[in-house]
Amino acid sequence: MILNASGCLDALTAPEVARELDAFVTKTVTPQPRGGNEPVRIAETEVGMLNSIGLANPGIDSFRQDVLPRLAELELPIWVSVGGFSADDYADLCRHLDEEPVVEAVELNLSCPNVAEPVGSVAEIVAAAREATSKKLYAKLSAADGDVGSVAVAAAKAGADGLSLVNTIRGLALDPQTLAPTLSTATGGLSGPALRPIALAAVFVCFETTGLPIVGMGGVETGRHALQLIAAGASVCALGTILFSDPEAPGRIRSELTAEAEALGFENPLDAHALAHGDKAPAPLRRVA
Amino acid sequence: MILNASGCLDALTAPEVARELDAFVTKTVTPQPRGGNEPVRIAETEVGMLNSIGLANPGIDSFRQDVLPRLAELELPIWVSVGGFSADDYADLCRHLDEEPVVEAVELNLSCPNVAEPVGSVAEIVAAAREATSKKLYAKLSAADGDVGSVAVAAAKAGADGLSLVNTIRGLALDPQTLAPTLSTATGGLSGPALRPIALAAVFVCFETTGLPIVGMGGVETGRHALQLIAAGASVCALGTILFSDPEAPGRIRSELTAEAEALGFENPLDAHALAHGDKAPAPLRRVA
Amino acid sequence: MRREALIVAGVERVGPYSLVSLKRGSLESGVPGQFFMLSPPGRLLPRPMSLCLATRRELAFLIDPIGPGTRALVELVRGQAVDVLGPLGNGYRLDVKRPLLVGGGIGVAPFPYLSERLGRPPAVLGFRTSEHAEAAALVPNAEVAVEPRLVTELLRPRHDVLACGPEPMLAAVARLAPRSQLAWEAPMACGYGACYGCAVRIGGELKRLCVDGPVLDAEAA
Amino acid sequence: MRREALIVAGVERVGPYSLVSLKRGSLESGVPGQFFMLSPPGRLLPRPMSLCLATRRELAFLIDPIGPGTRALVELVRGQAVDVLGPLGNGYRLDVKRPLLVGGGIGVAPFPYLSERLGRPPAVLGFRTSEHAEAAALVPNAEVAVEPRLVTELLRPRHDVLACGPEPMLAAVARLAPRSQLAWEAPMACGYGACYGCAVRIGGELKRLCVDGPVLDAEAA
Ligand SMILES: Cc1cc2nc3c(=O)[nH]c(=O)nc-3n(C[C@H](O)[C@H](O)[C@H](O)COP(=O)(O)OP(=O)(O)OC[C@H]3O[C@@H](n4cnc5c(N)ncnc54)[C@H](O)[C@@H]3O)c2cc1C
Ligand SMILES: Cc1cc2nc3c(=O)[nH]c(=O)nc-3n(C[C@H](O)[C@H](O)[C@H](O)COP(=O)(O)OP(=O)(O)OC[C@H]3O[C@@H](n4cnc5c(N)ncnc54)[C@H](O)[C@@H]3O)c2cc1C
Ligand SMILES: Cc1cc2nc3c(=O)[nH]c(=O)nc-3n(C[C@H](O)[C@H](O)[C@H](O)COP(=O)(O)O)c2cc1C
Ligand SMILES: Cc1cc2nc3c(=O)[nH]c(=O)nc-3n(C[C@H](O)[C@H](O)[C@H](O)COP(=O)(O)O)c2cc1C
Ligand code: FES
Ligand code: FES
Repeated sequence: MILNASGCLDALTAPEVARELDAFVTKTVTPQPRGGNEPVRIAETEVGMLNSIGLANPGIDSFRQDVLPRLAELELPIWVSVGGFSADDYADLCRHLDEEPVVEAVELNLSCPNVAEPVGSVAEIVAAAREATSKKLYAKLSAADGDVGSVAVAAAKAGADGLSLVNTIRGLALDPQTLAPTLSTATGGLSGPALRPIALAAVFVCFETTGLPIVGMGGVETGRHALQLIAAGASVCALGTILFSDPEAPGRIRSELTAEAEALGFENPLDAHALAHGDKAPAPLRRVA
Repeated sequence: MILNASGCLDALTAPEVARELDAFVTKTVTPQPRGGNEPVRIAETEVGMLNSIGLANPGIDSFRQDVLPRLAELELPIWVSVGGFSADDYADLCRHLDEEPVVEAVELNLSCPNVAEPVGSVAEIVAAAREATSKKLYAKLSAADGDVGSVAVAAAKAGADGLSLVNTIRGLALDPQTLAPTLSTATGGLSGPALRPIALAAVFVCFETTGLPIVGMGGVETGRHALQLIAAGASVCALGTILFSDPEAPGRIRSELTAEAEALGFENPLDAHALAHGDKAPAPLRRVA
Repeated sequence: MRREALIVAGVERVGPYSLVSLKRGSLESGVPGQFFMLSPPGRLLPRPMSLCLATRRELAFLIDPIGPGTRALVELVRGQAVDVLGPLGNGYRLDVKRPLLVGGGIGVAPFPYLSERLGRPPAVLGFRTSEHAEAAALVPNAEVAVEPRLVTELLRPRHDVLACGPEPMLAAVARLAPRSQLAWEAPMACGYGACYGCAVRIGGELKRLCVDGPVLDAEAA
Repeated sequence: MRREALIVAGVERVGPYSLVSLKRGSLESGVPGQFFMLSPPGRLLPRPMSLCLATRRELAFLIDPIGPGTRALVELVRGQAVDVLGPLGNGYRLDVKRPLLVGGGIGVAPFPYLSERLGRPPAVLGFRTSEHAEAAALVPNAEVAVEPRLVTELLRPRHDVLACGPEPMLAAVARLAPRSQLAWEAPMACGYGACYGCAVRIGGELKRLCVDGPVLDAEAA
């Protein structure tokens, strides 16, 4: 299964790209509208890109009123990513979305690179969200959140149905001439190739500690990268930065994934699921559905 | 000033490389001898390398008896990296080293990628080490330790004289054929190019929060990379992974650094120190010496 | 929005710029002022480029090598393939009565194609040096100002201005000719509305230049 | 330990392997069984390679393209430069009376140079296929076994064995000829003792193969 990574596709400006996905994940929606950070918001480095979009979004009310109905027309499963600044924010957002039949799952963005979330508050937020909705709940974590395996356990215990791994890690780029930060916010979130081994490790470790279904992402550019995430424990892959240079990536990576899996003797890519764990079964907090 | 990164050079097998440095940093020494992890211990990825050496070292007693005297013959300032599993371990190690006049500084390795250290324990360890020695104390942190800016503040408040940033981040590589982990320990520490923007951000943020002297490292391969770390707030640069492919890197990067700085109009590379912060002075917990 | 690997037909120096011609494949040329995302070899992100010239067989881009991406593009050689996505964004409205093209520096890039489509209207072009001014040869009926002279000194009254150039120039043009159409720039990661990286203030709000621009009415910006 | 950018003089196919010849520059050839770290273009880490042939003007390496690093090395072309560090580690002791070279697969790589230095002693070489066995032509006085026949079947009594090959072969040789010298392999990041990546168990302890090996007495390993 292939999704987009939150914040890396607008299904309304590029419906033909969204239609190649198994589900569309929205950019993170917050309680209030946000214009986002001042430009410059993006920078390219030698190993990935930086962004400091700052969760630009219309806010939950206008999202429900204007955006969601138009997304519904695409007839794709919709996952809504939500973000806030307190457990109450998340609970509110989830209550809103619980009323929207078109929403298939809610992804809790617990890892905006500019707000580090200690384990305690991850548990609290997930629990509050769990109270507020019966939709599938995915907790999105960053590999920079300390010991991600333990944070994942906290999310699982608080009622998350799955994990989305990984969000960006804080990075910095300086102008080669002035040595001033390129981004208006100085630091931003690093995505793309640099995240690849980090994402693989996070998926591996969190699958080991929780056994939850995992949406794996971070630097996926080819079917081989996707297959490796699946082997590490992901059951779904999400595409982020690659969509910027290759909007045809969903279809391409889907067929590469099948071909790679077949070349290694698997009928289906998911037959390679968790293969990297060998015989070591993950602690069976919950098993993959 | 150019150092090696801990664990990335043995001055006894390569004294000619060590002599190009302004100070030699030892591999992390622990209370007891450690053979280290089983092979395979290293893997190359597209964006960096992974290692799971496992702190192989002879232990503090044999280090003092056999290694330190031979290092002393190099007539280089010696920084000793120490690691343990409790604040007491660190205090013990520091007490040992406090008796060694040849040791110029102690680097507290608080960030082995397999042991996440919560803020609380960083403060506790640094405080215990501070009690035990009057040597210069550098706290070495990882960008994966949660909010590194706050961890740095905790280290500063507990008495660290400086920071070493950054250690590796946990990563995973899978064999392309078997999809099994390449390293015997499955995950390992990611170093090299992928760390570059992450290290820059950590240096930038920790300089902002503490104003402490910083040894910057992470993917430095050229004088330009070194200059960027200096602009972000480092006063010293350390070379890790680059030493494996280019043992002549210390001399090369030193001259590139001077040339780069001159091309931008600085007489001395350190004239670019903290330039990326513009007029925003760091919170003056302590100022750079 | 189509994407295709196009073959480099040739690269020609034009002063400090390079004109990179690509075999057209099946891509549309779009409206002048629209842009394409070109993927420089070895770089993570594609770079936005205005279409400079369109013939039946080729699409050509005038590129100023100012950084790693543009340098990689001007170092392309005949026969190499380069991924191209487009046309993207909103181009110039062509329903104008007395067009005047006003350009500065690499901002002249969209003008050869625009001029062709508008029947070769007059153009006034500003450049930093006479070397840069060599690019004026690509634009018919052009009058040239080289610094310290400014292109705004050549503006003519009662014309429909279509402008492209550096921000200070566009700001000056907007003041002098409030009904002009201006083509803006912003760093872009995707070019098709996916990343929200290209935000600029339009009418006080941060909007995506790639979908709401890059050509905007002077009054809107 | 010296490092130099050497120029590729030529690359020649030898069955599935390639013999990569480099202009020698000012590097020493060292003792047979010592190795060099070669930096494949585009890869982060250098790769250890035994010296295969040394002439006054060239150093040559026999390379099996099994992964990204070795593939990049065999794709080098004449005139390209490649960074080379060495010679490194401990080679074979040459003070042997009745030498017999025992090699398997790409393990024959150090033998042409070793054979030269020992006055062309007899060699027994094992290969997976007759294609691979083409490499035997580089080793004088060689007898060849192709699978399913094993090179250990060709071992001769009362010889001083100098061996190089895959681990199972070395283990078998160590059992049959306990006083032999064996050249081992391990993944290496640096080749000069800096990384502790090349650890192998030697006499029960984890030691760095690059400084304590790669050639070890069978009894030590
Ligand atoms: C719609 C559109 C059309 C364009 N058409 C052309 C064209 O036809 N020909 C052409 O040469 N260029 C054009 N550009 C600009 C071009 O896209 C940038 O110069 C290029 O992306 C820079 O990439 P780089 O890697 O070479 O340099 P970078 O390293 O990205 O930038 C080098 C320097 O230029 C600055 N810079 C980068 N991008 C921009 C920008 N968009 N605006 C202002 N400053 C910037 C950076 O801050 C930095 O200081 C266009 C831009 C847009 C948005
Ligand atoms: C001292 C020494 C001398 C050597 N001399 C030669 C030589 O003359 N010619 C030659 O072709 N090769 C030689 N090798 C082996 C060569 O260094 C490796 O094949 C190479 O590093 C693999 O790099 P890669 O990127 O191509 O493949 P990788 O992707 O690194 O490896 C591909 C596959 O081979 C396995 N592998 C990698 N390295 C080794 C190893 N050292 N031992 C066993 N399996 C390994 C990996 O696990 C993987 O399955 C030598 C190794 C050593 C330590
Ligand atoms: C421009 C940009 C915007 C993003 N916005 C969001 C967001 O709104 N919410 C979120 O959870 N993640 C966001 N992310 C993170 C991605 O969803 C993804 O976790 C990350 O980019 C790693 O995947 P990649 O390496 O494939 O890009 C954003 C990433 C980028 C590059
Ligand atoms: C092989 C290897 C061994 C390392 N051993 C140690 C160690 O013993 N102690 C320590 O603090 N850091 C250790 N590190 C981390 C480095 O000191 C450094 O923080 C990191 O590699 C980032 O720098 P680089 O990208 O330049 O390699 C090791 C790194 C590598 C690659
Ligand atoms: S460039 Fe990505 S949204 Fe405009
Ligand atoms: S290869 Fe680095 S220590 Fe041996």
